Order: sequence, then structure tokens, then C-alpha cells
Amino acid sequence: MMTIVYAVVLLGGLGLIFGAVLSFASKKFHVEVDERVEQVRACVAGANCGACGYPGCDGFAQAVVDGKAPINGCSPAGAKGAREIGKIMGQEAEVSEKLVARVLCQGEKGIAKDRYLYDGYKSCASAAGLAGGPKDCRFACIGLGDCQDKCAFDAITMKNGIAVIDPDKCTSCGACVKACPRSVIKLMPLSQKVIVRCRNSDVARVAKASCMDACIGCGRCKKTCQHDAIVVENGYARILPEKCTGCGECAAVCPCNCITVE
Amino acid sequence: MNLRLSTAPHVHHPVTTQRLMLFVIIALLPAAAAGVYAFGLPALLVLCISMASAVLSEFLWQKIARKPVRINDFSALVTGLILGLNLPATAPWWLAMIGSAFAVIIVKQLFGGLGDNFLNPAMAARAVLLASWPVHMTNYVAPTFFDSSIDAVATATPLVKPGTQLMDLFLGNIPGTIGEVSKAAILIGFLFLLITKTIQWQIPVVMVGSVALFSWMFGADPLAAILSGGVLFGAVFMATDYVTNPMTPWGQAIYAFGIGLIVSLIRQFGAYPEGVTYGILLMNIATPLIDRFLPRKIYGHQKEAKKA
Amino acid sequence: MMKKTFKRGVHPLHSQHGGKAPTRNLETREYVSDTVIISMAMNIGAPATPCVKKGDQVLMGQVIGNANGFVSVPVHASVSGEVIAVDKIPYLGNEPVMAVTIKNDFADTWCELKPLGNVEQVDPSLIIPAIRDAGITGMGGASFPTHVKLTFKEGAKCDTILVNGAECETHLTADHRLMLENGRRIVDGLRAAMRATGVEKGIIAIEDNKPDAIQAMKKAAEGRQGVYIQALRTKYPQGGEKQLIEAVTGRQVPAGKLPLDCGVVVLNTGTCAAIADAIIDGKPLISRITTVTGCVRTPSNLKLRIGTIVEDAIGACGGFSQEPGKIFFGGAMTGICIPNIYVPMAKSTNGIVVLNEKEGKSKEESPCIRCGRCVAACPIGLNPYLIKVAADKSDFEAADKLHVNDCMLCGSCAYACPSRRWLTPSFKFAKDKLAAQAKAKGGAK
Amino acid sequence: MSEKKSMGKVLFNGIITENPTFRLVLGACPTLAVTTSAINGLGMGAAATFVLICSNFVISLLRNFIPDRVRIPAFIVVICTFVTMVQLLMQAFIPSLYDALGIFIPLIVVNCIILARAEAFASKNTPVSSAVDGLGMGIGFTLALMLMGSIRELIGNGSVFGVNILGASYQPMLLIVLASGGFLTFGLMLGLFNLIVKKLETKKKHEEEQAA
Amino acid sequence: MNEIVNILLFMVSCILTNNFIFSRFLGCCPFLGVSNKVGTSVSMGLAVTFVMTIASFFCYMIYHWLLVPLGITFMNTIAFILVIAALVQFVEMFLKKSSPTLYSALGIYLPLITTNCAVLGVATLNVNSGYNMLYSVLNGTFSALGFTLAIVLMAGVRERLENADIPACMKGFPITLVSAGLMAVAFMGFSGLV
Repeated sequence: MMTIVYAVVLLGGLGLIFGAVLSFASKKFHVEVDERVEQVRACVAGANCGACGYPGCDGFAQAVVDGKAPINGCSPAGAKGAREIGKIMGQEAEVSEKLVARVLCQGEKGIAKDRYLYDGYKSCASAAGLAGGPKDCRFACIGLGDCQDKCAFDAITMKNGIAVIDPDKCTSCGACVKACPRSVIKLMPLSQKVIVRCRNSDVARVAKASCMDACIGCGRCKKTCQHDAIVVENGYARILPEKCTGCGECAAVCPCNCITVE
Repeated sequence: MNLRLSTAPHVHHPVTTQRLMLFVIIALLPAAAAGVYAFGLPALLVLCISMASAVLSEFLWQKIARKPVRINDFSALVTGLILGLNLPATAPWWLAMIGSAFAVIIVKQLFGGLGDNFLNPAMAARAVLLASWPVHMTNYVAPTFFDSSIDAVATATPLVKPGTQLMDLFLGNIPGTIGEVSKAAILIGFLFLLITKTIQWQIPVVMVGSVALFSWMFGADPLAAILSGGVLFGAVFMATDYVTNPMTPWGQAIYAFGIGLIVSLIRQFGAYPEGVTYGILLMNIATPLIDRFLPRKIYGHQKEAKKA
Repeated sequence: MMKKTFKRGVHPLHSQHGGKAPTRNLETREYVSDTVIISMAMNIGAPATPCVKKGDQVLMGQVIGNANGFVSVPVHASVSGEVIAVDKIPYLGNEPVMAVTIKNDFADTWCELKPLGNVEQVDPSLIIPAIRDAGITGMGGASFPTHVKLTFKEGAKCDTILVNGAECETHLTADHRLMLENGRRIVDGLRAAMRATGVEKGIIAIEDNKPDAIQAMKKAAEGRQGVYIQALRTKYPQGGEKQLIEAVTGRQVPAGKLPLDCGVVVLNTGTCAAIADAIIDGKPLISRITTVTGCVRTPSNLKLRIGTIVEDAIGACGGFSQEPGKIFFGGAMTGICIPNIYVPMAKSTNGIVVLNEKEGKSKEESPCIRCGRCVAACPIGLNPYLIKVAADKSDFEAADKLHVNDCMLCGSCAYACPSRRWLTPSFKFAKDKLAAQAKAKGGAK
Repeated sequence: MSEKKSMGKVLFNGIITENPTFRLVLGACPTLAVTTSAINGLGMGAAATFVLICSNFVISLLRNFIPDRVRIPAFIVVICTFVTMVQLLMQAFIPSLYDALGIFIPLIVVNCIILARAEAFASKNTPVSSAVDGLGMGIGFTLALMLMGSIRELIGNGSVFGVNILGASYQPMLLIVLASGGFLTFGLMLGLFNLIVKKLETKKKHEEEQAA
Repeated sequence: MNEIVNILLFMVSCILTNNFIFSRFLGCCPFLGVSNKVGTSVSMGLAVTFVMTIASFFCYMIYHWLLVPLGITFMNTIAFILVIAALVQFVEMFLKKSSPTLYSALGIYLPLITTNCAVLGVATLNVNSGYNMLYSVLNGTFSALGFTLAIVLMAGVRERLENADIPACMKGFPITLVSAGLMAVAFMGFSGLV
């Protein structure tokens, strides 16, 4: 009987002492932290198991807010936790319209003329620095896959010497845009269906000599467009997405097949 | 005329991975021959099974994992041969087979294949075999030299026993694993590797020196310590495995010194009679840290370093 | 005399065939083609602006492109004749460059020259402007305007001018021939540079595989004030600026700084000769010695007018001996590939090397076996295998921490690699990206 | 009906989708240490399951009374109570198993699974579903431990649950029942599990695509 | 003299022979989780060493001076975990306020340690093995150093593996476990050393 009393007293005593000390300490040693860290902290499992590779749940929450840890990094919290964290972290991101990365080049093998046989390090950036790149057109997609390497979502494949982006898989993270040494990839609104797939600003003669599908800046599309949605600048046409209705008449008149309609 | 373009350099040293591996195999041949001479056909059988299993495992893995098949770089062959040379001649066929498969698949390919393994595959496999089937792995016999009049006598330990002549140790007239018996053959291989610049002298020399030093400190005969067991074989062929030793000469010296220390410790105080395998494995594990923490002098940074 | 050297490095000559033998012992030949294409961007810094137009008649040595700013030099006509085009042409870099094409009338009529006379007597303050007006840039490869190198900023202290006669690159023997045939001019040029800058000591450093050049230069330097000859071990990259300084003076160029920061200026032998030409004869830089070798019928050293088209230069050597697979300007360790044979050579083109299909073909990369050969080769003391991993992952921050910016792209690591990994290109990639990042950051501020 | 369905889902979640051992890789210490034989695995799993169910239930009951600031220590005390109960029970009734599991019985307290479920599930759900969650997780844990125990026993000893299977001529691979064998087996099984899950996912996706 | 030798041997056995990770399986969760960077793992190891030392000390006192006299030794687990939890939390808060540098180096790992079975394990082991106070504290310190050694070595290996071409299904935990297994094989070489 006494044992039970002792046990209870001990436990209660220890609990009281520790509780008092800790509550005192937590007031005394309080340090302010980012509000979002606390919110994220509330969503994780809180077991301090270390499975995420960060020093405890606080460390993980901090890392998520800093953008270092993935939102699904807490395996004990499961998919549900990840969604909640995603909500906290993604509040700003969801406002704007969905973008998608587009490759503005159709210079496949056989369509764009080759300048030489590239036989070096498999990187567009390297090839671009060698005598103006392996393709005659200096605006063309080089096709060695720098963007593919950087895409974390397997959205990019190299087909016939150019990059092709699957819009369903693209998350518009922009990694490929940064990776491309030629700036061939651009982020565009997903709703824009009519795209000029060329940005060759050479004069028409040179452009046509280097690629069959090069935009020569003839302006026929501009004349055809009833909505003033096309401008011709720097020797190539560009579509203004806010005016474009997606009718596709421009694509029909383009002599060089460089406008595509989805 | 279609010219090729690439970035510089446009010439390369003629040495290739394949050729380096081939040199190692050639250097291993004397030791293998000595082993087969000492222990007879069973030894040859063990070597063949071990090599075949290693190459086959590599081939199958690369096929299944849909990776480029690179068995022609000979690295699997080297692994198989070294593992075989680390087995006793009495090893059953399945032991050699499992060992090689383990070395190639678990220790090497699971980590990404050649160059990505952090442990020497043959060594790790040997340690695993030793822990799994201790009886089979330590069933050493005295050499028969194809002389049918000598019975194969089972002996307990490959290490030096009182009364063993140093000359016997050197020439290989002792029980032990297939490859490690003849020190003379190993030295021939070492010279070959040095001449072809396949390896540098640092690791073998420092390791042997360190074994001598520590066995002397612990009160054993340094010369016998070097010549007995797998010290020489390990120093020349296993500690020098490119993939698992440090990159810089100083790092390699530290690494080799550490192996010597651990080998002597285990031999003198540990439960195992021989510690070369564990010495090499443990220093393999420490290699990334050695590479990481050993400072390098970089051109143009000396003064800064002094300031800091 | 003690032979000096630097740490690590490789020996590409000992293991390579091709080598230097055929061109080393042949006297330099003069060759003039009927058309030259003179690029306006032959120096690091701002390109020159063409000041002639199609149809103009030009004289040899006449300025056809004006310098733009301080780090820029004028461009001169290398032949006399008619300008037949002023146009943008695709060249070796990313962007097309402006170029002037001149049809040679083979009269070689010089424009009016203004010689300054003997280098020991000329007014030192006139030397540097003369060097700039003569359009002289570093002729070893980097094409840095020489007058910029010799104009010291306030407070800079320089005690030595080094003349780089190491010629450590494979295939090239142009500097070797120059030293043998025109050693006096090199010494004159060095003296001019020394007098212009007030530096007391000039050292001409030569690798010991050219004993005849060492002898010739010793003779040429006899009795000249403050000029010394230093023999160096034959090793690549002995002729790299930083390695040369380390080998000869024992000093190191601080990371991210210029040689001047450790009190040294390095000039190429060809540059020195050009300086002498500019001072003594008043002639601008319109020709240079170029080694044309590899798969050509008669490999030779040619004295070519700047802007000579590769096809003509190869024709002057009897044409191709085998189907060419790869052609590059410079030696095999750092040479820059050309896309076709219709491009012109420039002031820094010290060699035109033709490899056949087999030699030119790149080998497939195999996995790194961590053999440490790259580490043992790197003259800077970097860890190439680690930098390569970081660069391949585009982890430029990590690459920066591994000091990729100290890499000078000498190619030693890639040469030594048994797995044929593309080490050097990936470093260049990382360096370019880091430079772009730094620029973007600077712009943002 | 929907209640029942969601209970089933909770249960299934613990056993397969979020299997604590193979999917979440929690509680690695006991997984590695006690799975030298199938029976040990089963025993450990059962003990942990008991603690999981009870602690989840109790914590869920108390969830509205425990102040937020001290909830972790409070949870630990609850868990600890049940662990001590299990410890005493096993000591009394199955001493051989208790000896075999040794220190890892008290260490159930610090098993991440239990605290993680308390924090992530029990403190936000009803007592009954918390208990079911505990049961699911517990079963998942037990199955994993038993599977690993069986494999290690089979390879390292030629038997499962003490019954010899591979025959007398089998040369057991002793390493597998040693410490290093635990790591190796767990690692390889985890890899295999990942492979299977991935295969299933791609197959499912493929079917969905075809259906679409 | 003999005692000193015994203590030395005891230390070696704690670090190498009876390594917490490779032969006792204690502290595996942080060993697997926090071993991805060498710097992090060093900090983690030192934090564990610190906590294990003082936890051994306090638990010894609680057990022998409170639980034993009261006859409620069955309460050891619950008492120990309370002591450890409170201790860790107190140290964490103290560090956070008093020395932010030390906190950022070590303190952030402290919460992880509460649920680290190595700490509770060492307290329980001390009781089970009947160590006196000196040996308890030594066991705490040196076992933790053994843990540190293991986690730092592991971190070195993992940093290297980061760039390895590991099959997709083996990435992360699986390959870490296999590495740990192979490292444990190597550590078997130390068996019988003491």
C-alpha cells in the first residue's frame, strides 16, 4: 500500500518540480520565432524522431519556412501533414495564374541546319560557347538537355534534338528557364494556346538559311490578326496573350510554320 | 567535311580504367600462381568460381537495373580474383560464389557501381563470409606443392607459430589463404604495379612500416608480423584500391598508418587472429573524413591561410 | 644553372606522338594569302570599331578598326588592297563578330610608319602609347592588351618582367622558332617594356627541352642590362602565367588577383618581338608565327598575316594528309576548336592543329574511380573530381567553395583522367555560371 | 456505414499505406535489435501494439484536458505507465521472451511511433478511432517485425518460429542474426518494399491512364 | 593502477567493442536521420554526449537515493524519462537564452535527444549492469562518444554517397541501413578487444 503512495507522491512531486522549473524557465528564456515556424511546427508529428534529417521538429519547421526542407519531409505526419504544411507555405503562391514553360524553338534535326558535329561535354552551356553552338541558328535549342537535367518533375524530354515540355507535368518552377543558355524556354500562361515557336532576330535571309521553321518577321500574321494580338519586334513575331483569342488564323497564314495552336 | 568540336583538352594520357584494372590483374598473377602451386587444383577452382561469379553478378545486375554493362572494365574480375585469393584453398564452391556475388552486388552495385562503393568489395565480402561461416573460412591447410606424399593437414591459424622459419613465410611454405602465402610473388606484383605507375608507393610502404612499428611496440617480432598473414597482400592489392582510399598522398599516408595500427591492435589484443581485413575496412570508412578534413594547399591561398 | 619548376602538373609530350619534332627543326616560312578576314574582336575587352567601308583601298599597317576605350587596341590592315566586306561573321565564341575582309593586291605597300629608334635610347614615356597604337595583345592565347598590362595602377610595385618562352603546349613550336631566329628582337622588346615601366629585372624563361633556344637567347641577351635566362623543367603547364611565376620567382599570385599583385608582369616571346617591331620599325602587329601541324602534308611554322583563312594556311602546308576530324587553334591541351576551315586566324593564334577522325573523336565518359590522378595533376592544388560532381549537379555554391574560380582551365586533370571524364569543360561551365551570378548580383545592387 | 468505412481505412492506413516500419522508418532500434527470430519480433510487436492502443485511447480521452504546453511530457507519462505495465506483465508470465527482448521493452517509451501517433492522431481524434489507429499501426509494426524476424531466422538459423525448415545440411549464414545482419536485412527489405510500392504505383497510374 | 587500467579498458569497450549503434542498436533513429552532413552529426554527437553524461549522473542519483530507499524500483522507466525530458528541456531553454552560438551549434539537437533511446537506454543499462556512480557516468560519456564516432563516420560516408548513382529504390534509408550494416561488419573486428 505504501508503495503505491510513494509512487504517486514521487511522480506527483517530480511532475510538480519539473513543471514549476520548466514553466519558470519557459517564461524567463522565451525567444521570439517566426509565426509560420510555429504554424508549421503545429502540423508536424512532434515526435522529435529525427527521421527528416533535421534537428528535431523545431529544426524541421524552421527549415521548411526557410525553403530548405520539402513540405512532405515529416514522414510521421504523413500526407495529411504535408498538405497542411503546404497550405501554410503556399499562401502567397496560389494567387497568380498558372504558368507553364514553353520551348520557343522547333529546330529539330533536319529542320535546323547543323553548323558542326559537337563531340564534347554533354551540356548546352558548353556547346553554346563553342563557335556559336552546334546549330547554325544561334537562337536555337541546342538539345543537349541542360533543362532536362534540372527538371525535378520529369516534364522535359529531348526529342530529335530539341527539348519538349509536357505541360501537364510542368510546375512552372522555372528551373529550366534558368538552365537554358540560349533563353529558348519561357514561362507563359497555360491559357495561351497560340505560340510563336521561334525567336530568331537575324534578318530574314540569314534566319531562313539556318532553319526551315525560322520566323522571318514577315508580318503576315500581324496583318491577319483581327485582335491586334501580334507584334513583330527584333525580327520575330510575338503574341500578346491578353488580346489573343486563340482563333489560330495567324498559324494558318504563317509561311514558316512557326506558329503553333494547341 | 564535318569537323568535330569539343572543349579542350584534345589529348589524353593513354591510361584508361580498363588498362589500370588489367595491370592489377597481371600483378596478381604471380601471387595466384604461387597459391595454386602451393595448394593445388582446389585453389585454382576457388579462384575460377570466384571470378566467374563476380563477373556474372555484375553482368546480371547491370542488365536487370538497365544500366550500361561495363564488365569489360575488368573491375568485377579484379574483385573476384582478390576475393578468391583471400579464401582458403579448402573453401567450398558456394562460399566463393556467395562471396563474390555479395561483393559485387551488395557492396558495389547497390551503392551505384564502380567508383561509388565506400568499402573495398572483396574485403567487405571476406569479412561477411568470415562472420557467417567462420569454420569454412578458417579451414587452412599446409601447402602440398602437388606432392601427394604430403597429407593436407588442417591447421588452426594462418599466423606465425613458434618455430616457423622466416624464409618459409617469405616463400610461401605456410598454411594460409591462397593469395597471401608467397610474399615473394606479392613483391613481384608490387614491383610491376610501381613500374607501370598503377599505384604509388605511399600506401604499401607506410602500412607495412606501421605494422612493423606497432607490433614492435606491442612486443612482437616486427619482421614476422609483416611476413605472416595478409599484411603484404593487403598492403599491395587491397589497401591500394583507388575507390576506397584517400585522394592525396598525405591522406593516403594517414590511412595506411591507421590500417597498420588497427591490424596490430586486433592481432595482439582482439578475438581474431588476423586483422588486415578489418583494418582496411575501418580505414575505408574513415576515408571520406580524411579526404574532407585534410587541408590542401591551394595556389594563391597560402597567405590567407596563414592569417586565419 | 638550376632548372626550376612548379608543383604537380602533367607530361603530355612524353606520351603523345605527334609532338613537336617535325616543325621544331624547320625554318619559318613566310606565307601571304590573297584574302584576309580581320576580326575586330581579337583582344579581351571592348572590340574595335571598323573605320573603313566596303570598296575602300587600304595600305598595309593602316588602322581599319579604332580602339574602344582603355582595354582595347586598334586593328590594322595586314595586307594592302581593297576592302571587299565589312560584316558580322560567326566566329569561335558565342556571338558573331565584326570583321573586315580585304582582297590582297600583293603590293605590300606600307602606310606611313613612325619608327622610334633604338630601344635603349627612346624616350620611355613614348613606349606604352606606341605599343597600344601598334595593336599589340598577348600572343600566347589570352589576348590581353599589352599596354594595359604595362600600365601600373597607383601604388603597384613590380620588380620583374618575365618572358614566357616555356611553350609547354603540345604541337606548338612557334615560340621556339622565334627564339632561334629572332632572339634579339625578343630581348629588344623586353628591354623596351622594362624601360617603359622602370622595372630593373627581366627574365626569359625557357623549358629545358629547347636547349638550342636557351643557347640562342643567352647569346642574344649578352651585354643587355638586367636580362637573364632561366631554364625550366619540361612539364605542363609550365607556361601558365601563374605556374611560370611560381617556378621562376617562388611567389604565388594571390587568388583572384593579377600577377602584378606579386610584383611580376609576364609577356609572351611573340609579344616582346612585336613590341620591338613597333618601337624600332614603327610597324604595327600585322603578322605572327603560327605552327601548322597534325594531319597536314608538310607541317611547318608559317609567318602568317593576321586574318589568314585556315584553309589557305593549310593549303600552304600541302593540304590535309588524312581526312580531318578536328581542327583547333593552339595546342591540344587548351586549344579552341574551329567549326570549319573558312574561319580566319587571329593575333593570338599560335598554332593550327589538325587531328584525324580517330584522334579527334571523344571517348565515352566512364565512372570516376577516384584514382586521384586529377588531384595529383592539378597545378593549383584543387580537387577536380569533387568540383566536377558539384558542377554537374549545378551546385555552383559548392563548386565555389571548392575554389573552382582558381581553376585556370589548363586541362591537366582531364588529360590525366583514366575515365576520360569531362573535367575541364564542367569547370568552365561552373566558372561562367558563377561569373554570371556575380554580375547579376552586382547589377542588382 | 461511413464510420465503419473510415475505421477500416484508418486500420488499413497503419498496416500498409503508412506502415511504421517500412514506410515511415520509425522505431528502427527495436526493429533492428529484436528481430533475430520470428518469435522475438512477434513479442516485441505485440507489446508495442498493446502500448499503442492503450496510450492512444487514453490520450485521446484526455486530449481536451491536457494543457498544450505540457502535452508532450503528459503523453510520455501516459505511455510510460503502459510500458511499465507491459514490462511487469511480461516479466511475470513470459520471462523467457522478456529476457530475450531485454532493455528494448522499457525503451518502447521512446519509440517514435508511439509518441508520433499520440501527437499526430490521438490528440486530434476520438478515442475509438484513436484506438483503431493504434491497432492498425501496431499490427503494421508487428507484421513488419515478424516478417523480418522470420527472414533473419530462416537465413541465419535455417528455421522459422524455431521450426527447422531448410534441413540439417543447410549452412546457416550467421551474420544475418548478428548486429550487422540486422542493418543489412532491414536496408535490403526497405529497398525491396520501395521497389514494389513504386511498381504498384506505376501500374496503377498506367491503368488509370488507359482508363482515361 | 589496476583500477586505472580497468577504467581505460572500460572506455575502449564502450566506444569500440560495445558500440551503441553497431552492437547495441541504441540511438538508431537519429543515427539514420541526422547523419546526412558531417557538421550536423558532430554537433549531434556532442549534444548527445553532454546529455548522456548528465543523464547518467542524475538517473543514478534518482534511482539509488530515491527509488531504492522507497522500494519502488519498478518506477525506474517513468522516473528516468521524466528526468531526462525535464533536463533536456531545461538545458535547451537555458542555452537558447544564454548562449545563442552554442545553442545554434548544439542546442537545436536537444529536443531530438529526449526521444533518443540511447539516453534512456544508458540509464537503464547502468541500473541493469549494477554500475557504481563513476562507471555509470563513464558509461554515459564514452558510450555517447562511441555514438558520436559512429554517426560522424556515417555522415562522412553519406556525404560521399550523396553523389553516387544509387538505384532509386535504395536511396535514402535503405542504402544508409546497408552502409550501417557493412560498417557494423567492419566494427566486428574490434570484438574481443577488451
